Amino acid sequence: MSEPITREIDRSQMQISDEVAIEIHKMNKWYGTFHVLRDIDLTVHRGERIVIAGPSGSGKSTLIRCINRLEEHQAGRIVVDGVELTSDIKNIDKVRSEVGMVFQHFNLFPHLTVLENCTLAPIWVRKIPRKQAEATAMRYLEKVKIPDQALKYPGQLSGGQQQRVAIARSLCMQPRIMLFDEPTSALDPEMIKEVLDTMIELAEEGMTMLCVTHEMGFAQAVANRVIFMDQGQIVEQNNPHDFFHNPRSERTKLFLSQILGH
Amino acid sequence: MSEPITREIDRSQMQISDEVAIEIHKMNKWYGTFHVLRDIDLTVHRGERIVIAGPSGSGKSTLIRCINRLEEHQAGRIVVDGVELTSDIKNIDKVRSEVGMVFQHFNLFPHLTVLENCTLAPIWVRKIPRKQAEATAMRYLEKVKIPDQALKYPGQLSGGQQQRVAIARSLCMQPRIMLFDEPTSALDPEMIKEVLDTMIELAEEGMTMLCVTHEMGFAQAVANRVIFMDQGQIVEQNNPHDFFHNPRSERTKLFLSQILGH
Amino acid sequence: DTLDDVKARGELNCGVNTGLVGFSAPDANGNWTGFDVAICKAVAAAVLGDATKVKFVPTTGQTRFTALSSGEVDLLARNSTWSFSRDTDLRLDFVGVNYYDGQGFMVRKDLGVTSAKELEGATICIQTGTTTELNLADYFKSNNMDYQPVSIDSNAEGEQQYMAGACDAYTTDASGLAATRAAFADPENHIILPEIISKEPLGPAVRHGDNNWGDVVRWTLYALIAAEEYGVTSKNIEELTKSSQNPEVQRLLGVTDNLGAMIGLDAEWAKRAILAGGNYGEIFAANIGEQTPIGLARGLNAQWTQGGLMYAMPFR
Amino acid sequence: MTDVTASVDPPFRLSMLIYDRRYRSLTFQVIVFILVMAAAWWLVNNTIRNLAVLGKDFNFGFLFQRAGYDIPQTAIPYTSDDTHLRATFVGLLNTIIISVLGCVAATFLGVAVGVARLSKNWLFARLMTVYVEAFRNVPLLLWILILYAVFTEVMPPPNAYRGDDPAASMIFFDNVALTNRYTAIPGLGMTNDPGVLDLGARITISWATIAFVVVLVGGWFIRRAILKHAQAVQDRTGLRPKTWWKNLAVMVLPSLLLIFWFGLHLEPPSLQGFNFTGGVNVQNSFVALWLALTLYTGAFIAEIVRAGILAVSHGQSEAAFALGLRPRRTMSLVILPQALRVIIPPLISQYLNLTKNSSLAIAVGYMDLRGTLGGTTLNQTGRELEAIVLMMGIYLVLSLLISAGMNIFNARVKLKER
Amino acid sequence: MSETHAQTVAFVRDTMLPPAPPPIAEAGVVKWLRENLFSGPVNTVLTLLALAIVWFMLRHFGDWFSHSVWNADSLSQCRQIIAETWGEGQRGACFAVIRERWNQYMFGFYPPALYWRPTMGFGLLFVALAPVLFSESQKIRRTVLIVTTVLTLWMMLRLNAPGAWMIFAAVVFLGGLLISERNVSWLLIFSVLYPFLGVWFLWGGSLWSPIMALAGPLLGLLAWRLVARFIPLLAPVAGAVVTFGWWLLYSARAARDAENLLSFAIPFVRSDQFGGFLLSITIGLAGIAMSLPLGIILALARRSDMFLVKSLAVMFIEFIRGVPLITLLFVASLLLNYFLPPGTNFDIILRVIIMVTIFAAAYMAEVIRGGLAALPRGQYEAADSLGLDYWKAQRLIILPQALKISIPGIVSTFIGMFKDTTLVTFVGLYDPLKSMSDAVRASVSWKGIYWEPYIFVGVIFFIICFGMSRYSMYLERRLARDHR
Ligand SMILES: Nc1ncnc2c1ncn2[C@@H]1O[C@H](COP(=O)(O)OP(=O)(O)OP(=O)(O)O)[C@@H](O)[C@H]1O
Ligand SMILES: Nc1ncnc2c1ncn2[C@@H]1O[C@H](COP(=O)(O)OP(=O)(O)OP(=O)(O)O)[C@@H](O)[C@H]1O
Ligand SMILES: NC(=O)CC[C@H](N)C(=O)O
Ligand SMILES: [Mg+2]
Ligand SMILES: [Mg+2]
Repeated sequence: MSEPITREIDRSQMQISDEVAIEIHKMNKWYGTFHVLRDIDLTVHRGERIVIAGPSGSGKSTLIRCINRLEEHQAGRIVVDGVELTSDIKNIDKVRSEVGMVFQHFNLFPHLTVLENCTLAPIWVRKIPRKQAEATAMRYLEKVKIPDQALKYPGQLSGGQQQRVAIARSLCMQPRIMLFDEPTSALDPEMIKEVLDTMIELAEEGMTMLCVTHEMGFAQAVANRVIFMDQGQIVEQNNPHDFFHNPRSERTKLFLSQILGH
Repeated sequence: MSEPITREIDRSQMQISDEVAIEIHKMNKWYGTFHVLRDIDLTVHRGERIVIAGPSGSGKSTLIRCINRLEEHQAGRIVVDGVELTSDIKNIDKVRSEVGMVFQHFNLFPHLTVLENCTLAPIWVRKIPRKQAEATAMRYLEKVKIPDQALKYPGQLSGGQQQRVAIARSLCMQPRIMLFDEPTSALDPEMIKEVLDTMIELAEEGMTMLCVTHEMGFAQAVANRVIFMDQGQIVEQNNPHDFFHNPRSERTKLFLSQILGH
Repeated sequence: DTLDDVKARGELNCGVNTGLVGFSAPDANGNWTGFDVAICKAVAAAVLGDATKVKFVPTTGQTRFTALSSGEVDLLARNSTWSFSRDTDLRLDFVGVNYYDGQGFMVRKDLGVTSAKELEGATICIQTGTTTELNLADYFKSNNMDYQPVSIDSNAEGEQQYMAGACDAYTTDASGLAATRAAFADPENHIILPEIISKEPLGPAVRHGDNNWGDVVRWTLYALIAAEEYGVTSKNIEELTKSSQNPEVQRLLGVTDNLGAMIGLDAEWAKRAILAGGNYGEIFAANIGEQTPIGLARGLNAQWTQGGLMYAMPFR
Repeated sequence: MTDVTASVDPPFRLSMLIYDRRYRSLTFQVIVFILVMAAAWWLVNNTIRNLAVLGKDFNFGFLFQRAGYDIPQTAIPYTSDDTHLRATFVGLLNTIIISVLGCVAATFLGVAVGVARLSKNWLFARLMTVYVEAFRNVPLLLWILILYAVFTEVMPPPNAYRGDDPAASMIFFDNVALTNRYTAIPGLGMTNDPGVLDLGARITISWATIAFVVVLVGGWFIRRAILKHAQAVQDRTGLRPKTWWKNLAVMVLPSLLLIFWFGLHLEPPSLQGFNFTGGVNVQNSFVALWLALTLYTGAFIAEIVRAGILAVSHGQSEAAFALGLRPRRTMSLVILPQALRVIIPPLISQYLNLTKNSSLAIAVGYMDLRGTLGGTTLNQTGRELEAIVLMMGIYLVLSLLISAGMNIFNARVKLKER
Repeated sequence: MSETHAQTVAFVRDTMLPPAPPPIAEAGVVKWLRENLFSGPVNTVLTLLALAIVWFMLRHFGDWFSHSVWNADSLSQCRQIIAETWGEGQRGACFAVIRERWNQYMFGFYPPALYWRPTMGFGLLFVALAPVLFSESQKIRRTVLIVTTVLTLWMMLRLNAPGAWMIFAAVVFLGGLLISERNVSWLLIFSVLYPFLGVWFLWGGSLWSPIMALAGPLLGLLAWRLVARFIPLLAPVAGAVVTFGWWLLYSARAARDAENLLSFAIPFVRSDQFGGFLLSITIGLAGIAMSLPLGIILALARRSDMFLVKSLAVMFIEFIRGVPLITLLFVASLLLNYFLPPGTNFDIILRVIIMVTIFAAAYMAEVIRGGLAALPRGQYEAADSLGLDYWKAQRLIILPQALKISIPGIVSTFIGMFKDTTLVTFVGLYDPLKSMSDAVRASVSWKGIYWEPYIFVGVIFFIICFGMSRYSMYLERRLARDHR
């Protein structure tokens, strides 16, 4: 499925600062009695682009959703941008407005136009005047190359266009971190490229990104680090080159042989 | 998108007779006031394999559906296998049992097994005894290489398999002409090949085929003639080689550059 | 013609009250008994020769006349009042009167009311679609009194409402009140007020213009009444058939003259009608008379010879 | 346009009536038409003959005769001297009143229960499920009868309130008496009565009522203006001014003023003679019917609401949360607008059902359209054909009005799709 | 890439962590309570509220239920038993009335000696339904059939059914069981015959009547076939005309003649003797059986592209849906005689069934129309392109799918209709709810009893309706699992 990434990313421009964006420490999570995430330790620096891979059910989505507090963790700490995630609503709000999230199934609001999708949160959460919010939204829509669809409804767009709107919608909140949960896996092949291109552009601008994806071309092109998860644990972390060409764990090898072999 | 066609077709074996299979003369069609097909003239000889290409909305599907009387034309004549298509039900029935059609979205009957899908029309339209119909169906299912799926339901098959069942279903009526409307465009890339292979095999056996497709590899490999349509008109007709390497009309050139360039 | 229809069908469809003890009520097995029911049975016996060939169609105050005019029933014997508009505008034919009645009120004793005039402001249960409903409105209006009507659909419902105290008084035909009260566990705690505010001649009805059939029903009724007048009972009827010297009795019982033929029946029609449940007096006594829990006195319904209004036209 | 040669159609032959697609449907329709017409003619002809046999005619003149019967609860003045037409109208008003009140109450109940069934509270959700299933799977008639029986059998009779040591006592500070006949509630008295507006036909409306309606409608428009203004301010500055107290003031203050102006006060009912007077006696038949319709329809509406909310995918709220929207805003900005599209059409058909079901009023003697026109009038005049035709016509018009409203709504909120 | 950063140093986990049990707050009763009942202030309030409601119910109705009496001859006796057992002034339920009037609630005024007939008819219904409702699972079918066989035969025995009929029933049951094991589709023949048999069992009379009625559709089919050979389009019309013509004009006469020739009759039971649940179920089943096909026809007509057919269907459906059922029942009982030739008078139950059927069919049509609309256009086109004609396409391709989609709606229409059978009380039939309970209360011994009959009838209705809705949910789930 993996389309070749057309544009080679210019990594020299991308700076990774020493500032820590996300810090996860000995985090554990259960669904009922099922132990989904086990002792997760992860530090993400500002400007890093991390790709998370792993077999289905290994807890990738859960991990990413914990960072956004869409799921609650039960043990350990998650600190996002200096704010620790507890049940404190204020903290959660703060974190959520710093962290953008893009879902597999886009989850656009079908009753609102593309523009309204993009301005909804800025207006109601950030309390930005409509005019200004719309201007920002248009800027991001231009960035994802669909300014002309602004007044259409999501149902009238193709999948690729919808996913780009979803990215624009997250960007409109001007987040400092972006989370992606398999953003391309629900798309037709010819649309995957559009979305990946948009993501690469984001990466080039130095956005901190965590991305669950099976697009290995993308991982090799933009990631600083690839994290491999299995059974709720981080099994291997490495830079993309070593990860793909020199995997150390048996599980990783097996996984890569399945993914790349086909 | 276009996967390379693996098997090069042996054109020498394919005979085109002088007999006319389909004759379309000054055919016009309107949707309301919208003129979809304009003065279509087309003669298809028995054994010919024609690929129809053209931009979206140019009327390709409409043309092919008129031949099967799924749409009614308003002016001009369409003669299929010596039978003129008028509003006369008997003629329509005759034509439909001579002409098989394969759709983009397969349109298999989800409540029937694969085998039942294939035997339904022979039993109810051709009044063939069930046993015999099943034997024929199995033969065609073998031909499309899925005899072992005969008792499954369409929903349990992959897209490529479903499309092959659709082809087998049409063949079970033992049609003399087959129409294909973008048979591969709803398929994942890895499944396209299976279906194209099946179609090539059919072509080798001398079936008269009209095929709307964007698979240019396929066109080059099997077509006797490529027809290019735009805005409801036939803009260019040529043999595949000339069509691709030496297009005459400007529009064809533009179209080819889009299709092949991407 | 209804007579032919009934004969052809072999069964009489008779419209009766949904349930008014003594007049018409089904028992646990669906067998109907009562004063009105007896009329139906007598007619069936006269016409079909079998008193059991009746299909009883329970009707409410609201549905009874429609049931009759739509042909669903051949005969309506449902304590219905003979009134001008019913006889004319509603296109019915009342063939006679089987019970001379009047509208009364029933109240609880502990209410302390002794006269209908004291019912100012009271809540009164009233069956819709009846003459009593109209009488009630007129009565209170002409006496310049107010009341709150509670519309009910059937006697059973009226009973329930009244017993629950949802209405202070229940009004309907005095006979119906007596029948209702008789069914109470504590009849002694309820009184029927002395005022009778209307005339309610109750009788069987047939469709207007259905004259032959009307004759059959009318003369069956008269046969019952006349039988009492001449002392013909279900006990002595066989004997009288043989021995009676009274020419009118002889005609009635078909011994001489064939009156039956004149109304399209055989000679013994009246005899069978009387045998079905006895003569008028027997029917009265068995269903609503003083020996029954309902305990109605003959009063106006005594024979004319006894000072009452029951007066059969001559059989001649 | 290009020149068009018409296809050479074969000349018309008789067999084309059957074999030609164009003519075939025509043939079929002609046959159907003839059959339907024949059936209609047959029915009408039978009716005419039957009427002739019975010596009846088809004539609505009876509507103008004196009705002669009383109606327990009327919205407009009515006496037994009025015509059947007015009685019919009284019945129609009663039907409309019970339907409207039923729809309003059932909507509130249904929405509350529908949301409650989705609650995370296991016990409460279960309880609501029990309610919904109990009402959906048992005939409405049973609930009407049971509730009516509850009122007539359980509540005390008015005279239980009598005496020095009454067996029953009024509730709400001696303002409301529940009896087995009616619920006596306080009436409204005015020290400064502005008089009434006479609409003719003895239908009057108090000027006070008109004043309240005007004030409330006006308040509603002002409230809209306030909201619009708030929206404008938000659009400009990003901050939404608080509006709830302004809204409250606009909606409530003028009414309060009017109350003082007219000297509006409650006049509690008191027991006089057999019954309570001075207030308003709401018949039990009405209350029981209303409760039964509300509870029954509410159960269906609850299911509709639940399904509507569930129809909005989980992803929608997650996306909203991820954008930082609070649950309440998520509900109002994202979930509800989408759920409503799913909810409203079946909701309206529940309104339709409720209106039609209100005809079961007959079971408890509430005099609605069926009770007056289709009941007493029909029976006293013996005009069953006319009365039933008229009654069905009126119900049909009511239903068509409701579904017309639904179609307009549907057309407006249709989601735009590709 | 800057290799200076610590985090880019590769990390490999060599030993996998085993799953650990969740913290206390995450498991067991505590967690359940915390999450489900007391997760927040609102939730806690709701829990307390719910508990209050339950407590209220128990307080007010608990004693009444727990003090029920099942054995008494009259209300006063029952009250006395309560007073004796639980003390003076105690309340209690007198379900004895149900016990005493059980037969009446079940059969109305049906002749007691013939109770076995409806019982047998109801039992055989399951044989007829087996190939329709339980067609997919051999196991369920076997269980259902064996249970009904045993139950029905046992009840027939208790109701003193004649031996010949016991043997007949046993043979049919066992035969049904056997066929269902072999090839269940053969049982469909019995399903087709059943309506006629069922009617005969219930009403009795001459066997020739159902046979002659059955001849109607058969002759219709014959006419269809014959005409189809020449004018296929008119064939359905011809079939319908012949069928109805036969029914209206000749069926009764033929039955009479045949009966005279060769008599085979069982005692006739009049419609007015029907009552109670026998009546409800008879009307309900007949309505269900007839409203589905009628609804399908209406739905197809409404989706037809023939203007006249479509507008007629729309008018009919909207008219029926626009008026209350009760007015239609009034038409059935009061007006129908106006519309029919003078002197015709046909059975009130039949009239009610027709009205209920029409009413349900209009709703059914809308449900099925929804199902039809949900089918992708491609299905129609595929059928067309294979050369299937309209009726074949509908029968083989479109309807099977559309009906499956519509199952929930269809079943809730059935449930609605079954509940609506209680309205027949307003046209003077003895429905179990109002008329029967009124009749019971009219008797001196049970005067003044309200709640028990209502509760009893309500419970029965609940069981049937709830059962139907659960069955439809099961069906839906199973069908969703198939073909995927
Ligand atoms: N709400 C939930 N309740 C219980 N178990 C859950 C829930 N959500 C997910 N799980 C389970 O948790 C495990 C991890 O799920 P998760 O969605 O994080 O996997 P994933 O790595 O994203 O897989 P995929 O590639 O399929 O998306 C799975 O086994 C899943 O079944
Ligand atoms: N039922 C219809 N009513 C009105 N217009 C239609 C209808 N079907 C198709 N059209 C219009 O007719 C034109 C030709 O449609 P057609 O489907 O034949 O195009 P196509 O060449 O097959 O395009 P594509 O490659 O997208 O399938 C389009 O502009 C389309 O919008
Ligand atoms: N109460 C009744 O059912 C009958 C009342 C009265 N005799 C009437 O004919 O209207
Ligand atoms: Mg996932
Ligand atoms: Mg196309």
